[in-house]
Amino acid sequence: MKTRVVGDVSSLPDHAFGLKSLLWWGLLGFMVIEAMAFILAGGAYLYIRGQNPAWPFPPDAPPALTAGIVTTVLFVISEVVNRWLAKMAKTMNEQIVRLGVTLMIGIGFAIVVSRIFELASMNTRWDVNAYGSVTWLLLFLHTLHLLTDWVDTAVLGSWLYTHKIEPTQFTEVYDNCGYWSFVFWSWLPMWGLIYFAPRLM
Amino acid sequence: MKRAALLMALALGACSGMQTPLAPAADQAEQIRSIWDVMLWVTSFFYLLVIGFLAWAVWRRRRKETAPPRTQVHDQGLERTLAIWAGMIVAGLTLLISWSFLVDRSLASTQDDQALHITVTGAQWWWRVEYTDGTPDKQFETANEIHLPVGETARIKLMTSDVIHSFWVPNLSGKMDMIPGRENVIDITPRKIGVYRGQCAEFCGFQHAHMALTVVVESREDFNRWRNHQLTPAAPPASPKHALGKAVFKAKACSLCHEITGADAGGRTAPNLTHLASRRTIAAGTLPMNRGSLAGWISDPQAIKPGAKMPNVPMSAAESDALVTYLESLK
Amino acid sequence: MSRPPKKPTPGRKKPAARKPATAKATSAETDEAKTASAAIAKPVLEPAALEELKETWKDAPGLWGWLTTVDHKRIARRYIVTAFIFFLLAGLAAVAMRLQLSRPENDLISPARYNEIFTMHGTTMMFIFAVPILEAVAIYLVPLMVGARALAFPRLNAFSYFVYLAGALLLWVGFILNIGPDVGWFAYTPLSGPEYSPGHRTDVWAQMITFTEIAALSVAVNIACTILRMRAPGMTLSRMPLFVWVHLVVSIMTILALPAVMLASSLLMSDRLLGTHFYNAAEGGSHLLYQHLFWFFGHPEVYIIFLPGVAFVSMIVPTFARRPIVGYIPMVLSQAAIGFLSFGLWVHHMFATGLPRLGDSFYTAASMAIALPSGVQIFCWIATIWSGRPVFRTPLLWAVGFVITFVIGGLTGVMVASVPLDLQLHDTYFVVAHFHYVLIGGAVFPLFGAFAYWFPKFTGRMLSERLGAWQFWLFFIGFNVAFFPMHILGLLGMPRRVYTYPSGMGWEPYNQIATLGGVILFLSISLFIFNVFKSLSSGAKADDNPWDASTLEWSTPSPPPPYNFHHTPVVDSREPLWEHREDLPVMEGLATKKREVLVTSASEAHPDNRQSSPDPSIWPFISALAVSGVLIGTIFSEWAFVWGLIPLTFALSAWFWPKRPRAGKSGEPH
Amino acid sequence: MGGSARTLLLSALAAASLGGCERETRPLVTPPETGPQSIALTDLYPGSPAPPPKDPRADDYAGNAYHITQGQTYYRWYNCNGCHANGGGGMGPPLIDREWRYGSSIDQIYATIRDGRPNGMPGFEGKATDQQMWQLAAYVRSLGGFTPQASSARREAMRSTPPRNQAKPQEPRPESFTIPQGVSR
Repeated sequence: MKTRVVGDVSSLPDHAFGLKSLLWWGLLGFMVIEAMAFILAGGAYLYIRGQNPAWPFPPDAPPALTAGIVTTVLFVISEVVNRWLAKMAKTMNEQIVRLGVTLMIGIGFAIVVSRIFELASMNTRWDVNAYGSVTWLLLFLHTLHLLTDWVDTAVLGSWLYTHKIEPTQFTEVYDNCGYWSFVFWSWLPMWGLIYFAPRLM
Repeated sequence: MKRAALLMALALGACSGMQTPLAPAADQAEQIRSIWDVMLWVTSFFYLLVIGFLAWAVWRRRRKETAPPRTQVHDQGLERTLAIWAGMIVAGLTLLISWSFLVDRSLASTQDDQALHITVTGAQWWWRVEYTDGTPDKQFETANEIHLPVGETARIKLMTSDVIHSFWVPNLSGKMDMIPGRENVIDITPRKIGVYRGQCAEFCGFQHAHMALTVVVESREDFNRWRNHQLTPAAPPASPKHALGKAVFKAKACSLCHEITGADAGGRTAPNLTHLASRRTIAAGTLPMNRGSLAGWISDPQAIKPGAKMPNVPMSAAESDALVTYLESLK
Repeated sequence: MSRPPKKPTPGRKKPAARKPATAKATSAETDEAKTASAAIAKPVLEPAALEELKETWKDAPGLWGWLTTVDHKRIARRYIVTAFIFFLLAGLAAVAMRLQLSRPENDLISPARYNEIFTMHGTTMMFIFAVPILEAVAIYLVPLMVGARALAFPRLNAFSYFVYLAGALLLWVGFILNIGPDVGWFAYTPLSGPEYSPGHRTDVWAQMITFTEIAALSVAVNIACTILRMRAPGMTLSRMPLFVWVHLVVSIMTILALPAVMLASSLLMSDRLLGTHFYNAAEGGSHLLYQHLFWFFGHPEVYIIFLPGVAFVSMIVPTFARRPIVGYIPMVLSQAAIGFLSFGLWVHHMFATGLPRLGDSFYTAASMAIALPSGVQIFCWIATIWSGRPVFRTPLLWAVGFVITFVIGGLTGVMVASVPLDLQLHDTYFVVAHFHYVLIGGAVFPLFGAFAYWFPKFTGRMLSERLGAWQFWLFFIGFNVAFFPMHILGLLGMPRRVYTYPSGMGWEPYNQIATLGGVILFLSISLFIFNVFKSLSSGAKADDNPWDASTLEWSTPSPPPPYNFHHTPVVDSREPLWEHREDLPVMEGLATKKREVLVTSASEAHPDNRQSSPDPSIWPFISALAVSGVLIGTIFSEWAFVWGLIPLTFALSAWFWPKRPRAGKSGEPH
Repeated sequence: MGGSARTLLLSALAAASLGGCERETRPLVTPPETGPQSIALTDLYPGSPAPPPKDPRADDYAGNAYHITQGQTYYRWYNCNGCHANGGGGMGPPLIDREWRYGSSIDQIYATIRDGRPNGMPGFEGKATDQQMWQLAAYVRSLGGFTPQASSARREAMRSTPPRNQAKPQEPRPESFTIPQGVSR
């Protein structure tokens, strides 16, 4: 089919941050999928809570609070650093971005360690009763996301240190910060359900 | 008109109208039947409209060859018709939704405290029926057959001992699932005397197809006679052959699972056989109650219901003959 | 980009003033407008640039090329062929069921084997045929219809095919090795739970769900991003073809609905393998939790299957009625309404479980409300035919067949939406008839229409009209002969999923008629296969636009080159090819030396930036292998999940490892 | 794909189906009952050259998931849990530890169920059918953790045992000849 040229796009930039980049929308899609998984898992938790008179089941005690609080505090710190790193990624300054990503990997490691203590302080097993099952479900789901994004940041960091950083890679750092924020914001409702639902509901 | 639809359905099918929602014999099925008529009429009306419009559109300006496309179109007339069409749909739906809600409310409101209380527990591929009214000595258990007095509401509590089944006797009422961990209830107020057949309606394993039950609706007197008879223990063996049959029943694996009150065989995990011969069918509605099917079922149940939990109990022909004679005597 | 000023080209009637596309003029556009008006229609097709473009977008030859390709057309074609093969297998399973049910107390198939066969039929049709094949057609057409060179995430698309293939093979190889599932396509607990479903049969089913859902979700994200961010300049939301609108709605529904079934099947697997108690009523779990989670996905799923059928019909009817669709806005609104409403009515699958009756009647109202948007759509199609000059080729035959069949299914759907009536009709053959009318009528009829319509574009050959008509009539008659009697069977009290039935119930004649219908359907589909192979070898050559249709995919040669468009088309109306019969406006400037795609804004489709599109890579295939290893290993030992993550992390890291664009080529535009 | 790939695929399929999963087959038709046989409890048989042959039915029942689940049903129906509880033992000896006084192979457990044992184990011969006793033996053996992969199933009940693929496979101690001390340990 014959065509008629009416314009030229070669003058457009070849990278873009946030809303204008494809990868950001792809990550948003996967974040919505995982958010649905968290919402449904939380829904299942509350549904099973509704099915049973006592919560947790009499012999089990609610999970110990300390490890959960440590994790949440570390998460808040990581989110602050994360937002700062996202701003720095836009300035495309190599040194600061490399430093920021290393900082995130460090805090991420601390969160993973405190998560291990959380796993030990659940006071219930997953195969004892439905309460134990759903509590471990929520913690397992979030731990899966935490580990995925921490390993992802580690791999990204290792790449940043061994290559000259192109603008596209800065957008990838920016998008990864977006995903870490999702892991942070999804932790708060899970933290509420796991630690405070047995005490308050 | 109801008569016509029923006859049309029955004429098309064979003689049996004993398992169809189109031949209601109880209040519940009757009310549901009224919704079916309304639905049939309203949906058929809309369908004829759609097909008429489609036929007209297809026939109106048919072309053999491809005409050049028109891009300037003004469909104000069509868009007004669309608005009318949407209005008709909303009207039709409002009618159907409100009618369905009214019937649903009346169905759910048939609380009747002096109803006949029955508990039906579904098991993998048969129904345990317990009449729980009155003092314990007035309570008894039977299997795969329910007797109901005509004109009185029966409140059936539905439970299951293994997987999900669904209690469904279409002539009497809609179906209700039997789910572990839940107690569902269904009310039936039979109006017409007769024998109706129900079937499990939720897939429950190998023999989901052969998990039927019979519901006998009879007059109050017949029902009382039947109930009092069910309360009596099994008849003592009348002849040496019956005695041999009873001995075989107790010696072999039968008494491990089945119960015959009065013959000190007390297995609780399988259907109660105290008044087996008084029922119309055996093996959950699979075979008619007669000597031939009893002998066939006992010799090899896996051939008739592959996967059923009843094993092939090895016994000689004489033992089997005596056992069948004894079971036939358990009227 | 403001619309280029229209030069009244001689010899063509001046197009009537259409709603002027008001576009914000930014500084970058004003100078382009100046250059455009000065630009004479210079010869656009420099052979050198074309050669270079073909070289950049070429795949490696042979098997290595097959494994590493990221061309959305190649992946879509193999998706369609694979899904169609499993459609034939599931069809054979259906014929086997019909033969077993043709006579009462038939012992052709044992109950255990029959339960496996009907589970394989249902599971394959829903998870391995319907959703994948409809998404595959979208994968092929969406980039072409929106004027893009490739999908947003080409490697994710390759990954999704291999994961889908692994899931389909897991199920069918399991069936051949006699580990096939036998608890129905929705596997209610406790029958599918650890106590009543021994062995790994249900684990194979549950893990297959995880495979196909990962694939479907990846495709959904891919299509949604392509539609939102890569439309041709000027293709505002109100100028998108209805096909693209539907697949935007379907992708969002898929993203919101599929996690529910992944959660339901994963919790079932953990109940069976790890000993958790999600569905163990004795330890606080609940069987209704499984049903809620499953049907929260289940009902959107059947609309995810039906809406692409709407998309096909919405493209076929205007082309053959020779005029644009009647009521574009009502059509878009009703698609969105169906998508939104489908999440609010899943409980109508659970009316018989004894939930509170007042809640049920809310779901009755919601279920019946769906009849309004679909009623509007039906009206718009018929009105388009009514006010057009219809030409009856095979695609339009299928569209008319769709309307006749689907409306019956829709109306029986309204019937079973009423709580009391559903208590009589639920889980009977009436419901079997309903969902076959809605799924075969709603998706398979339009799918065959789409095959006939886009086959020339996919393969460059025309399907034979005579064979097409024969196939349609055989399918239409066979379908109604097979499935209409099932309405009566349901009304005569025959429950669903029974491997046999007693004689004397009045069911024999209808079952025999249904079996006869099944055989006719079998003939029709073999005729279709014969038609396809005959056309592939000796069919008439198809030019770019055999049906003189109006959307962008018909502006590319048949079959389209790997890069789809040399220059990105500019759109200024809903029917680009009918507006610009011979001089399609395009914008040049995308690189030819490296793979590049144009990213435009979401609502007004202003060009934003150019992004490099990934080159062919083996890592999606290896990542799919790693995912399959993890998931299949988990069936046999839960430690496989822990140790399997290591190779998976390695594969994914290698996939996302940013690679230098080919040395010396980055930067220059041409 | 070329012809070679297709033949490769078919041979893989054939090999896999040969190794196929006996675990998953469901023999719904009951095998004919063979008469009582003497089953070797120990390898020491004074006076006869070799212990009696192994019962052919042992392999059909040992790792089959369907039989194990049927055995699980009969374990509750025939009140085995009255003495053995859910396998942990009570009045009767535990079934999930490593002590198998009368042998841990499936035919030895079948012999125990069929003939009964001193100190209170009733004999089910004639009461339960042969197939049921074999299925019970298969279930008891899976309780002992000998067939983790055979059936990942478990009973969905209060305080039910963990799924059998979680049961630690116990390596039974060699059948040391222990003189039974008193009623039960």
